[in-house]
Amino acid sequence: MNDYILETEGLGLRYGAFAALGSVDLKIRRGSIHTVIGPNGAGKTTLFHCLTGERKPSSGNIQFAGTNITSQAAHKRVAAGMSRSFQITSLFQNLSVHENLRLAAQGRDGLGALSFWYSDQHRREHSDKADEVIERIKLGAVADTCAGELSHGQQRVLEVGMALCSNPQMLLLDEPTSGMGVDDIPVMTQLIAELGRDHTVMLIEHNMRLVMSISDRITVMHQGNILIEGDPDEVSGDKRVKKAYLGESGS
Amino acid sequence: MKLELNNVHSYYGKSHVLEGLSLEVGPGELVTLLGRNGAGKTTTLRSIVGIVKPKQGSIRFNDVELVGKEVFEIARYGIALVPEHRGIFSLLSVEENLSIAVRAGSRWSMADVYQMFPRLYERRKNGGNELSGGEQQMLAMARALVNNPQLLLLDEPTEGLAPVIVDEIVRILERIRETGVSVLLVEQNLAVCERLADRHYVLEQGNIVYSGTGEDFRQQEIIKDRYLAV
Amino acid sequence: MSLYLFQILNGVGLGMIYFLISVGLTIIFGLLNFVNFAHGAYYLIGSYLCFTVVALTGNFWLALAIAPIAVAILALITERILIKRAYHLPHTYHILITLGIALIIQELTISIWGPIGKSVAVPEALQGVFQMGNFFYPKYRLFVILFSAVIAFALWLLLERTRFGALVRAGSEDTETVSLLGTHIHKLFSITFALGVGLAGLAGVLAAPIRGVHPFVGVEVLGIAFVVVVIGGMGSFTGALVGGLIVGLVQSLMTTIWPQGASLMIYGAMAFVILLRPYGLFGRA
Amino acid sequence: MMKQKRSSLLGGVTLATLATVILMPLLLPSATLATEILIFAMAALACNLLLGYTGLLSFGQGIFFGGGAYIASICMIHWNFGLLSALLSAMLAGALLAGLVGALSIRRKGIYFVMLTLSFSQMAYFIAYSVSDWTGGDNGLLDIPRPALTLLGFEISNLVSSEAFYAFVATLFMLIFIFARRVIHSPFGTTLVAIRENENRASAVGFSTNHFKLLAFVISGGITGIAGALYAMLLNFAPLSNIELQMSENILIMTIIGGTGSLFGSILGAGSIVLLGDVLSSVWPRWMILLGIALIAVVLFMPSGLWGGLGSIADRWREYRRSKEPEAKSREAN
Amino acid sequence: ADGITIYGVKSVSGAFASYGKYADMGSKLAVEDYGDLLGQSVHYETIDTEGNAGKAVRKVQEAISQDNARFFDGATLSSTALAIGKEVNKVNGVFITPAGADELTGSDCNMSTFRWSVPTYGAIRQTVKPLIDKFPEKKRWYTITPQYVFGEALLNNAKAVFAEEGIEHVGNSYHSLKEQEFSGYLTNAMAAQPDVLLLLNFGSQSSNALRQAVNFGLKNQMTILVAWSSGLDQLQELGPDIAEGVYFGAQYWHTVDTPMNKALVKRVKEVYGMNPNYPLAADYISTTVILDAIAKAGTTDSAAVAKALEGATYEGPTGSEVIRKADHQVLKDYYLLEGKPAADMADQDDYVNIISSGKSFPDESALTCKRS
Ligand SMILES: Nc1ncnc2c1ncn2[C@@H]1O[C@H](COP(=O)(O)OP(=O)(O)OP(=O)(O)O)[C@@H](O)[C@H]1O
Ligand SMILES: Nc1ncnc2c1ncn2[C@@H]1O[C@H](COP(=O)(O)OP(=O)(O)OP(=O)(O)O)[C@@H](O)[C@H]1O
Ligand SMILES: [Mg+2]
Ligand SMILES: [Mg+2]
Repeated sequence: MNDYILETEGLGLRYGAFAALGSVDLKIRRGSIHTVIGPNGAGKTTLFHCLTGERKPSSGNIQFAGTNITSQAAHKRVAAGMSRSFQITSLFQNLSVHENLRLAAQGRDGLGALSFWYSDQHRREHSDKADEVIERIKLGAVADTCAGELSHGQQRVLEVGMALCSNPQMLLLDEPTSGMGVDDIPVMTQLIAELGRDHTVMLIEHNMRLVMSISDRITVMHQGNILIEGDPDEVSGDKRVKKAYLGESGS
Repeated sequence: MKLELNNVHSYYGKSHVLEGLSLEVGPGELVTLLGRNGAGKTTTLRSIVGIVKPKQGSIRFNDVELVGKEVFEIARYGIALVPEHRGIFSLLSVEENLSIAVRAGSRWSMADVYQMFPRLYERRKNGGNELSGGEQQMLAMARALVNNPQLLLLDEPTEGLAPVIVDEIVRILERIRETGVSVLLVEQNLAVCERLADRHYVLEQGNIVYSGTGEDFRQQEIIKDRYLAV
Repeated sequence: MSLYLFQILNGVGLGMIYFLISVGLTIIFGLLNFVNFAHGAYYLIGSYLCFTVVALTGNFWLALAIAPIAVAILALITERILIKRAYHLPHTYHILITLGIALIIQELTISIWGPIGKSVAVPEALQGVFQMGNFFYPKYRLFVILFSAVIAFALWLLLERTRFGALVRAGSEDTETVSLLGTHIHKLFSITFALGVGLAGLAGVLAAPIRGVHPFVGVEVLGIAFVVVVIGGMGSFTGALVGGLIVGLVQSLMTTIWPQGASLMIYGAMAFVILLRPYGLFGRA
Repeated sequence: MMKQKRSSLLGGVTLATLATVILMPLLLPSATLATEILIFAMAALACNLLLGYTGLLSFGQGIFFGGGAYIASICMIHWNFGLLSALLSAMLAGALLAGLVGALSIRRKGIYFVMLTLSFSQMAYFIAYSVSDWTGGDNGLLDIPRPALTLLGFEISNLVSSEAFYAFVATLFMLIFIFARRVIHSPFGTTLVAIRENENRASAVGFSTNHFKLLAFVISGGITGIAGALYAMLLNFAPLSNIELQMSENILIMTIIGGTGSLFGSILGAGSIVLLGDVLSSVWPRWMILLGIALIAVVLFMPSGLWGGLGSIADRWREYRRSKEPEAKSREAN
Repeated sequence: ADGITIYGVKSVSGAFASYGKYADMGSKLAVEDYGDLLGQSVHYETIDTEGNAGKAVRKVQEAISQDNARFFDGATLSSTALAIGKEVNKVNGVFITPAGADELTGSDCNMSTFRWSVPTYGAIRQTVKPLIDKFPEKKRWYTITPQYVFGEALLNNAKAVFAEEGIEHVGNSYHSLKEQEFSGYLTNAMAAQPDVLLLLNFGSQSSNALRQAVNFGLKNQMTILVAWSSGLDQLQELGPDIAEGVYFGAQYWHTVDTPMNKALVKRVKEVYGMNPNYPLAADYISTTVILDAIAKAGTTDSAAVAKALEGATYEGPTGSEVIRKADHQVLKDYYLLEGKPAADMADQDDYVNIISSGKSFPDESALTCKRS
C-alpha cells in the first residue's frame, strides 16, 4: 500500500488573473498530522477548497487513497472518506446540536439517505454516532440547543465535531481553534492529537504553540506556493518562515 | 470621553446573558475584557452599540444615555465596533467598503489606512468575498478607523491572523492609543492583552469577577487559572 | 425598408418601455434584497393617476410630473407602515406581503375608478407619426424611448457613482454593520424603495397612452418586469437595460416569425438564459 | 428538541387530521365544498414538502395539478381508465412533469429558481391551450367522468353522490397525509431539512443535494397530480385555469398561510382560503381586499402561518396558566 | 326556501369584474321588476365565479344539491358557460347565457342550455358584409386573430364571406391568448397595405390593438373594424378620440329603437342612473325570459320550463326575438356601429351611429347540435 493517502501534483487555482494557488506538490503521509501554515491570503483555505471539491482546480491533479479525484464532486469525496471543517462557521443554524451531528453522520450514507419509506429512528447508528461525538467534544450540556444560539466558541467546537461524524479516513480542519477560548484550546489540541492516531489529519492553524506541539509535518505556504516543508524544528528555525510568517512573537 | 456601564442586564429571548454588569473605560485608556467562551463578552459590546437592547441598567457615553438609542445614533456619537464576524460587504470592493465608512474630518484617511495595511491596498479593487480571512479582519479594522471613533470596540481582532500580522495589529493598537482614542478590547490572546492593556476586566457568566490594572493582573495567577484556564 | 428592420426598431422601442417598467424592481431587489410583487400594482396606480390628472386638467405633462411623485410618496407610506417590517424575513414572505398589497391596490382601484378600463390620449404635441423616408414611427413612442434613455443615464450615475449607491448596496447585505458605521439604514431603504416604486409609477404614466389603463394590468406588468430583471440578472442595472431590450426584440421579431408563441417566447428566453447563466446575464451570485 | 421522542406515525397530529376530515362535511354547507378543501389541502401539503421542508419556492405546482387533471381525464375519456388507474396515471404524470421541471430548475438558486419554475408554468399553460384537441384549450375539457370505485371487480361505491366522493377523497387524503409524515421523518426528510438550513454544509457532509431536491420534487409532483385528477373528477371538468400561474400562486398562498413546515397547516391554509372566497365573495364583491389584508397580517403577525399562530397562542395560554399557578399557590399559603 | 329563485352566475369579483358587475345588476333588476310568479315570490341569488371556471362549477353543484337550484343565467366566460351547461343539464335545469362559444349551441348543446348572444357566424355576416357593401372599392382586407377556438371561428366565418364577396384576404396575424402588445402585428398589417383592418379579438385585447393601431396612424391609412366589441362599456373605455371613424360590431346598443329597449333604458336610468350596456341588457332579458317561461309552463318543473322556452317568441331589447328549437339559439339582431367625432355626440354615451343591423344565423340544416 502507498504510504501517502493524499498527493497533489502541480495543483493550481486562478481567480481571473490572480493565482490563489500557483503550483502545489503536496504529499500527506497516512496517519500523520500535517499542518499547513502561512500568512493570511497565502492560499491555505483555497488549497482545502480544491482538495475537498468545493472548487475545481484550474490545473494539476489530486490523488486520494490511490484514485484520482481531481474532478470528483464534493459529496463523493465524503463517501470516500474525506471530511472537512470550515474556517467560517457553517452549521444548520436552526437545528439542535444533536441533529447537526446526526445529519453529518447520515451524510456518510450518501444516496442511501434518499430512502423516504422508513423512519430515521431506524438508523440508530447515526444518532449513536452523534452522541459519541457530543461526548468527545464536550457539548453535552447544549445537545438540545439550536446551533445558532451557541456562543461563537461553541460553534467552532461543533464545526469540528461535524467533520468527525462521517467516520473519515482523513480530516481537513481549517483553523479549528479560531475564536476558541484559551481554556478550550488544550482540549482541542488533545482532541486533534488523539484523532491523529487513527486518522490522517490535515490542519490549517495560526496557533503556533498548538502547531509545534502536535504536527508531524508542516508545510509553509506563501503567495499560493509552498515555501518549505519539514518537521516542526526545521520549520521554526527557517529564516524565510520567520520573515514571512512568524515574526518576532511567534518564535 | 468616558464610557460607563452600570448594572446592565441583557437577554437573548429568555436567556439572561448579562446579569448586572458594570464597567468603565476612561479617556485614552485601553481596557480588555476577558473571559471564557460564552461568558458574555460579545454581548457586552453588542449592548454598548445598541444591537442588543439592555432591559435594565444604564450605559452612558460622555454623559449621554445610550440605552434606547438606535445603532446608527450611537455610532454617530463616536463609537465603532469591529464585530466578531467582521461584517465585510462582499458585494462591495475593498475600496467601497472603506469609502462608505469615511466620516468627514476623520483622523484617519483612506490613504492612512492603506499605509497601515499595505495588503489591503494591493487588493483594493477586489470584492469583499474575495478576501482571505485575515484580509477581512484587516479591512474591518481599517473601516472602523476611517469612521473616526472616539471609542473603538474590538471583538477578538487577532482571531485567525498570522503571528506577523498579530504583531502588526498590536503595533497599530499602540498607535491608535497614542492618538487618544479609547479602546475596549475583547481578546483571547493573553499575551497580546498583557502587552497592551492599562486595565483588565474578567467576565464570568455575565458578571465582572475581577478588575484591575495591568500590573495587578500579571500577578493574579488564581484568577487566570480559574476564569481563563491558563 | 425591410420588415425585419422595422421590427428591430420597434423591438428597441418596446424594450425601453420594458426597461422602465423593470428597473425599479431590480433596484429594489438588488439593493434591498426585497422581492416586490406589488411592483405592477404601483404601476397601476401611476397609470390611473395619470388618467385622473389628464381628465381634470387635460395636461399630460402635469401628470408626468405629479403621478410618479405621488406614487413614490404612497410607496414611502406603505414602506414605513408595512414593508419595512418584512425586510428581515425570507423572500417567501416578501412575496406574500406584496401580493397582499397588490390585491388591495387592485381592488381599491376598481372601487374608485370602476371595473372598466380607461384611455389616456397621447399629448397634443406628440400625436401622429414621425416620418423620415420610408421610416415612420409614432412620435409618442419615440418620445418614450428618448425619455427612458435619459432616465437610464441619470439612474446609472446615481447608483454606480455616488456614495448613496454604495451605501445601499452594502445595506442589502448586512444592515447591522451599515448601522454600526453611523448610517440611518432605514431611511436609506425607504428612499430607495420609494425611488424604485416611483419609477414603476413613471412607467405607468408613460405607458398609459399606449396600453390604456385597466385594473388588471398589474399582473401582466409584473410578469414582464420579472422576466426582464431575471434575464439581465437580479439587481443589475445594466441587466435591466439589456434584459428589457432583449425581451422587446424577442417579442417584436416573434410577431413575424412565430406570432402564436410571441408571449411564450419571452418566458422561453428567460428559461434559456437562466439555464445557461445561473445568475442572468449581468447578475452576481 | 429533535431528540425528543416524536409522536408516532399514527398519533397526535394524524388523529387531529382524521378528526378534522370527519367533522368537515358536517360543519360545512356542502360536501362538495369540503371535497374542494381537501383537494387543495392535498396540493398544499405537496407544496409544503418543497417549500416548508426543502426550502424550494416553486411556482410550478400548477403544472403538476393541471397535468394530473388532464392526464387522468384523457385516460378516462379516451381509454376508459377506471378510477384507480386514472389516479395512478395522474400521479405518474405529476411525478414525471415534476421530475422534468425539477431536473432543469434545482441547480438554480433563490429567485432564479423561482423564476425558472414560473417560466415552465407559463410554457405548460401555453402547451395546454395549444393542444386543444386533447385539453379543450380555452374552453376547458368537458364531460369528464367520475368512475365508480371498484376493487378486484367488486364495485364498492359508484361515487355519484357528493358525500360518497367526499368519503373517497378523504380516505385518499388520510393515506397521503400519513405517507407525507413518514417522508418527513425519514432519513430523506431530515436531509431535506438540512438542505433547507444550509445547502453548502449539507453537501460538505456528503449529501448530493440535487438528488434529494429532485426526489422531493417528484414526490410533491405525484401528490399534486393526484389532487388535480380528483379536482377534475369533482367538477367533471378541467378548466385551463388549472394549469395557469394563478393556480400555482393559490397553492403557494394556501401553503404559506397555513404554515410552512407543518403538514396540518396545509389543511388550515387550504380551508381558510377556499372558505374565505366562498363566504365573502357573495357578501362583498371587493372581498379580495380582505384576502390582501389577511396575507399582510400573516406576514406581520403570524410568520409561521395559522398553525404556528395557533401554537403560539397555545404557548401563551400555557404560560399564562403557569404564571397564575404560583400566584394561586402563594395565596393558598397565606 | 319558499318561492322561485333564479341563480345568476356572475364574475362579480376577479378578473372579469367589469362584466359581472353589470350582468348582476341586470338580473337583479329583472327579478325585482317581475313581481310574483305562480303565486310565489321570486328571488335572485348571485353565484360569484371569482373569475374562475372551476369555482363556478363547484358553486353551481352546491346550489343544485343543497338548495335545489334549477334556474340559472349568466356566465361570461365560454369555459364557465359550457361546464355549467353540463351541470345544469344533469338535473334537467334551465340555463341561459350570453357567452361567446359557438359550442354552446353547437357540439356541446343540450336540453338545458340556451344562448342569447349571436354566434360568430352572425357577428361576421352582420359586420363584414355591410362594410363591404358600403365600401365596394376596398378589396384588400387584413385580419388579426387570437389563436384559439373562438378566434378561429370568427376567422373562418370571415374567410367564407371574403370568398363569397370576392375580397382579397391579404394576410392574417395570429396572436396568443394573453398578448397585450400589438405593435408587431400592426407592423405586419401595414406591410401588407390593406384597405380594411379587421380585428377579431375582443375585450382588453381588442382595445389595446385598436389603441395602438391609432397610435401608429393606421386610422388614416385604412378602415378599421372591430367585429366583436362589447358595446358601450368598451367605447367608454376607449373614448371618442380613438373610436371616431372606427367600425364596431355589437350585440346590443342602448339607442336601439324598440319598445322593450326604450322601457329598459328608462328603467335602468331610473334605478342605476346610467344607460344599460350589453352585460346588463343581456342578463336582464335572460332572466326575464326564464321567468316568462315558468309562467307559460305554469310550473316550476324545470324540464317543462325548458320545453316552454323552445320556439318561444318574445319582445326583447333588439326587437322581436325567437328561441330556435333546434339548437336553443336566440335569433336576434346584431349591429354595426360607427364611432362619431366627439363634437357630434349628443350625450356622453352617444359614441356611435348604428350603420346597420340584422339577423344572420346558420341554416338549421347546417347545425352541429345533436340532442338526444
Ligand atoms: N473568489 C475569489 N476571487 C478572487 N480572489 C479570491 C477569491 N477567494 C479568495 N481569493 C484570494 O485568494 C487568496 C488566498 O485566499 P485563502 O482564503 O486561501 O487564504 P488563506 O491562506 O486561507 O488565508 P487566511 O489565513 O487569512 O484564512 C487571498 O488573497 C484571497 O483574496
Ligand atoms: N443570538 C443568540 N441567541 C441566543 N443566545 C445567544 C445568542 N448569542 C449568544 N448567545 C448566548 O449568550 C451567551 C454569551 O454569548 P457571547 O457571544 O456574548 O459570549 P462570548 O463571551 O463572546 O463568547 P466567545 O468567546 O465564544 O465569543 C452564550 O451562552 C451564548 O450561548
Ligand atoms: Mg483561510
Ligand atoms: Mg464572542
